[in-house]
Amino acid sequence: MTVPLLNASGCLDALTAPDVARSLDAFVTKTITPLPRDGNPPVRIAETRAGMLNAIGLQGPGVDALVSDVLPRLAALGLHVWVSVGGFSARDFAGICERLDGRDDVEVLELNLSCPNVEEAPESSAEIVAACREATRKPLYAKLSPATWDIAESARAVVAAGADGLSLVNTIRGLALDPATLRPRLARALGGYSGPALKPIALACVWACAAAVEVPIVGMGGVVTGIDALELVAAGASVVSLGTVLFSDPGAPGRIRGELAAEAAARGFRDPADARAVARSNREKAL
Amino acid sequence: MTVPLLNASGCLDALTAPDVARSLDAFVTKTITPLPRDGNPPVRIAETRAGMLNAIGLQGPGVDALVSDVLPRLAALGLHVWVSVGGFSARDFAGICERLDGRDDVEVLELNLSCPNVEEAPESSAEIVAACREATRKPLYAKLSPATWDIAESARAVVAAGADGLSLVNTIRGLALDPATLRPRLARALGGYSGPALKPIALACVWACAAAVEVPIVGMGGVVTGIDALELVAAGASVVSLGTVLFSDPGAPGRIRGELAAEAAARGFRDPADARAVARSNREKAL
Amino acid sequence: MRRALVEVVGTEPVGPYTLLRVGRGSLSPGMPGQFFMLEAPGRVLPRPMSLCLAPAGELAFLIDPVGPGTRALCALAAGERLHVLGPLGNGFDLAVRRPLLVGGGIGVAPLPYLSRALGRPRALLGFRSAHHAEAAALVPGAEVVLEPTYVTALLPDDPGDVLACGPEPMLAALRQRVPGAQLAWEAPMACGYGACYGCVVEVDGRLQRLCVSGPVLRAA
Amino acid sequence: MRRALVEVVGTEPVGPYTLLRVGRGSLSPGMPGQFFMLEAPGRVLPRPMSLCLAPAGELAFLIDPVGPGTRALCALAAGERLHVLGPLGNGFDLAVRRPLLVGGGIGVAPLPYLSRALGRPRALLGFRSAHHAEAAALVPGAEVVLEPTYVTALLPDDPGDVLACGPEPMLAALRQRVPGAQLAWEAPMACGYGACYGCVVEVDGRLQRLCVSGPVLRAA
Ligand SMILES: Cc1cc2nc3c(=O)[nH]c(=O)nc-3n(C[C@H](O)[C@H](O)[C@H](O)COP(=O)(O)OP(=O)(O)OC[C@H]3O[C@@H](n4cnc5c(N)ncnc54)[C@H](O)[C@@H]3O)c2cc1C
Ligand SMILES: Cc1cc2nc3c(=O)[nH]c(=O)nc-3n(C[C@H](O)[C@H](O)[C@H](O)COP(=O)(O)OP(=O)(O)OC[C@H]3O[C@@H](n4cnc5c(N)ncnc54)[C@H](O)[C@@H]3O)c2cc1C
Ligand SMILES: Cc1cc2nc3c(=O)[nH]c(=O)nc-3n(C[C@H](O)[C@H](O)[C@H](O)COP(=O)(O)O)c2cc1C
Ligand SMILES: Cc1cc2nc3c(=O)[nH]c(=O)nc-3n(C[C@H](O)[C@H](O)[C@H](O)COP(=O)(O)O)c2cc1C
Ligand code: FES
Ligand code: FES
Repeated sequence: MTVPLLNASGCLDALTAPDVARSLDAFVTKTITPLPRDGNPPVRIAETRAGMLNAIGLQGPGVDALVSDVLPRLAALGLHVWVSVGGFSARDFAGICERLDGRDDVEVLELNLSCPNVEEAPESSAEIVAACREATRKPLYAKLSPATWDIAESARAVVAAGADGLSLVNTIRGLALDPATLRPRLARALGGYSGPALKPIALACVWACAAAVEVPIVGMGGVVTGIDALELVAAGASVVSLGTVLFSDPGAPGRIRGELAAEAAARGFRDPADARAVARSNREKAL
Repeated sequence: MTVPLLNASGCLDALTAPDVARSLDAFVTKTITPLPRDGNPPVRIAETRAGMLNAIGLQGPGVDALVSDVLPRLAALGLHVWVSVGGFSARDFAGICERLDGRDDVEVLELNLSCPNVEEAPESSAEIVAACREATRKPLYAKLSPATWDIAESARAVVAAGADGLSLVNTIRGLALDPATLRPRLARALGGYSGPALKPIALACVWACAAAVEVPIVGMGGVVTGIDALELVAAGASVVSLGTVLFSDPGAPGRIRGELAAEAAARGFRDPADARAVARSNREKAL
Repeated sequence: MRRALVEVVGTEPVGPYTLLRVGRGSLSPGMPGQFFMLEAPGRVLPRPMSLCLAPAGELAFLIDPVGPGTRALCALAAGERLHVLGPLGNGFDLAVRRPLLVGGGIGVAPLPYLSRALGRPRALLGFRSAHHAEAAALVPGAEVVLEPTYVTALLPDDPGDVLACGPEPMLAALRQRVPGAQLAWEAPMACGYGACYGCVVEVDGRLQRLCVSGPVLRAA
Repeated sequence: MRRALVEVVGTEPVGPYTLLRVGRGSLSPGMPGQFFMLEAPGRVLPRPMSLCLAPAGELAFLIDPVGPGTRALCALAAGERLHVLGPLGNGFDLAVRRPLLVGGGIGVAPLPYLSRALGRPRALLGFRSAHHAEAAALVPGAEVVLEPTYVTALLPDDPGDVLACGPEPMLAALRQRVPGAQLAWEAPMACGYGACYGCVVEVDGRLQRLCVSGPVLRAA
């Protein structure tokens, strides 16, 4: 038992960077939609003082090509595969889950209930999870947005609807203007804010959800070092995902795994995962 | 017509720093509650990489002492006064508004609908605004949280309920752990996240609300320089508030006013407020 | 309260601590026990530091590098510039008849300036190690104890007017033993001038801002 | 694709640009037109830079200080270290018979290395001012025009195999005039290796990642 490291969905393409994917404990696909999507027009990314914005808009080949083309190639790389599932209605989500239900080359389905860059499904997150629960017996992880007043409430609702785990957090909407022209730097103006600036928000969400539900939590948001990862574990995560950091350092999985082990040992843990016990005792003290 | 600068509620005490208060166009009180409050136990503040967390918990003298003691002293300083109103039910809010309705020494009531550090009122923001609207004819500004999936919807609701303006944004919940002990740095664990890291989130909220409603917006979140202030105006704000920056630089109002004028002029605006026109034309282009 | 952009004159190691000397600019050194907010390069918030010494035209701070802000301050080099705000808070009341200075660890920081203001009275200082105790050289005639002995062990039965700064357990012990002692406390501070309500401590059963009511408080 | 922590050998001003020379470490210089992601001190994301020159044991980049990342890179001093990832993307196809290099502004950056690889072919460079044109000295035998004249004005009727890098309007004009030209494009990039889908450009009517499909693309 230790802390598995994944990539955050949309932050790695195993087909262009197989070695990076293989350095992770499992590979999470970019969110897949029923049909192919071109995504948003460029400019799609902008850096901010302690983070970045993206408005990719779920560019991808659609589920047919995922199944016929991408999954076999991922399997050939020997990867454990999580598929991130997206859509614009509960039916969209459930359809993809059903499609992937029987496949041995997919281990977990992560439901992206929180992409800030596309229109929202009309159904609630819990309704989408319930529809997917009907469609598949695979483990379902609900990926939630930090843009909510009470994330513990959302967590309880999706777990009650059948989610086996939570992925916390997706990006939060942000805007950056070009200081010279005062025009938005992204073509679509608003984008999702990720990176170090998100870390305190992500920690708070993990902390609040770990107190509310018993399911495993994949923590992510601004991890750059092993200490960041250890803090997510101490807040309640069982698994840690790397997003923005992969852009500046494709060697991050190996580096962070080493740092995580060393930092955990320096604090007297036999295993980094043992830091989760700190989470529980801290919560009791703080509440 | 230019861009007035205020302090963000809770980020300045005019009685301990009268010169700083006088360097602003109006002074906003710390959120006042019906009864005196001690607030949360210390430790209440912690710095993060690009921001800070606070869990003050609305420490204050209560509305009676505000009326009998604080307001006369603020008036004696010659300040234009906005009172930030808080509470734990619509009745709390409306009671304070009614109490202050007749007073000449209060210009605007800002309704703090979004403090992340205290329990929430059971009513919706719109219900609280509606109750306050009944209680006073003074201008009502609704202060909203960025922790919501669709802030434009909240903006429409509070404006429909009678808000004359919006204050955007309050802090968003965050957590910081001590890297050595992995224990929360704040006694209450979670706190409100403010400072430069909040700026892209604040800009996005101002942008989205300016497109949704016609009322004036007080923009705040991570302003450190005149360019930050100009960006908020270009996103749709008419007034800019200074929060965290006042802690490191009590001279910020004068400095930022000068920088704002210079940066606006460098971009060909006669007046910084003219940058609001950019907001409108940008939105049309991006939508 | 004034804020000025001042230049680093130099830094000197003092045991594990660093003495940071900056040009005084338009700032007044204030009273012993008052403090300044020092801009910490690369950090969002400034850091509170007691004035340690006031050489002609300078302000000097003794800094313990315990975290990112203090480490950034200790790493400053001569010629670099930083914003300094102060003097802030309430210092020691110097109208005392039989002053006895007591300090522990980095709590020695305000004592060199205080000692000079009071005519070099007796001073008892406790440190964790001989290396830390090098800071005692800044306080004229100081008597030093090292852990595991605590400075309170040296305290005479009739200690006179105690003026102290040090870690919380030391101040708590002094508060018990010496009613009327003037104790300089610490708390995390964001602003240092009453704006943030971050620095509250319990005084007379109520949470009060240490930067406004203190940092020097009377033991009741 | 490799990532290494390399040391700055030195920086040299070249007109308004800076030539940043770093130790090569374990990195291969790759093909002309390929690029590297350079860690920009204090920034969250690295910055894409074409290889400009490959002196023995070194990599050299010509950098235009247009924003915070490039300014931080230009401010590096000898002895400082930074992470460099690369070589990345698809460079120029060197199997050309009658090469003609065309560059505009900072688009000159990949041409010095390309010129050497192709045996110093004819090169046409356009710049905004004589100061900017100092960068032409890096390309052997380059012919230079200054604005308001555009470099496309010098283009012979039968230009041969054009290999070009420069501002978008220049590349767009070349794409029209010279089918088959090899054009090195730019786009904001977060990762440089296909991970973020940030750098898409329209190629053959579809949005493709420039860092994977380019940066050198054939004019259709
Ligand atoms: C009025 C006043 C005067 C001070 N004078 C001096 C001085 O002369 N020399 C000096 O070295 N230090 C002094 N301090 C303490 C100093 O301000 C803190 O050590 C500093 O702010 C820590 O910042 P950091 O970023 O280095 O560490 P952080 O990361 O902020 O903290 C590191 C560790 O120190 C603890 N800590 C942080 N701030 C404080 C604090 N204010 N009090 C107690 N523990 C804290 C944290 O909990 C943590 O364990 C003073 C504090 C106050 C309030
Ligand atoms: C493959 C490739 C190779 C490159 N090679 C070089 C090189 O050799 N030398 C060099 O100086 N620059 C080169 N660039 C451009 C360089 O990467 C950008 O100028 C740099 O990233 C800007 O960062 P900044 O923080 O300084 O400015 P930012 O604040 O990021 O941007 C400043 C201004 O430049 C614009 N901008 C930002 N990035 C780009 C971009 N990639 N393309 C066009 N405009 C941009 C912004 O819109 C803004 O107007 C290359 C870009 C690519 C994609
Ligand atoms: C460029 C980019 C693309 C992303 N695409 C997706 C996506 O397709 N699906 C998804 O669930 N999250 C997506 N995310 C969000 C990340 O998975 C992650 O939740 C977020 O970036 C926070 O982690 P970080 O701070 O480590 O980047 C994307 C993030 C970035 C930066
Ligand atoms: C220490 C502190 C106390 C605050 N107290 C209040 C408060 O009492 N009422 C309120 O509406 N907002 C309060 N806020 C939020 C600020 O008014 C402001 O919305 C937020 O800090 C964002 O602005 P900034 O990034 O410029 O600080 C507080 C913020 C801080 C940092
Ligand atoms: S430090 Fe801000 S009120 Fe004391
Ligand atoms: S720069 Fe990330 S995919 Fe091209």
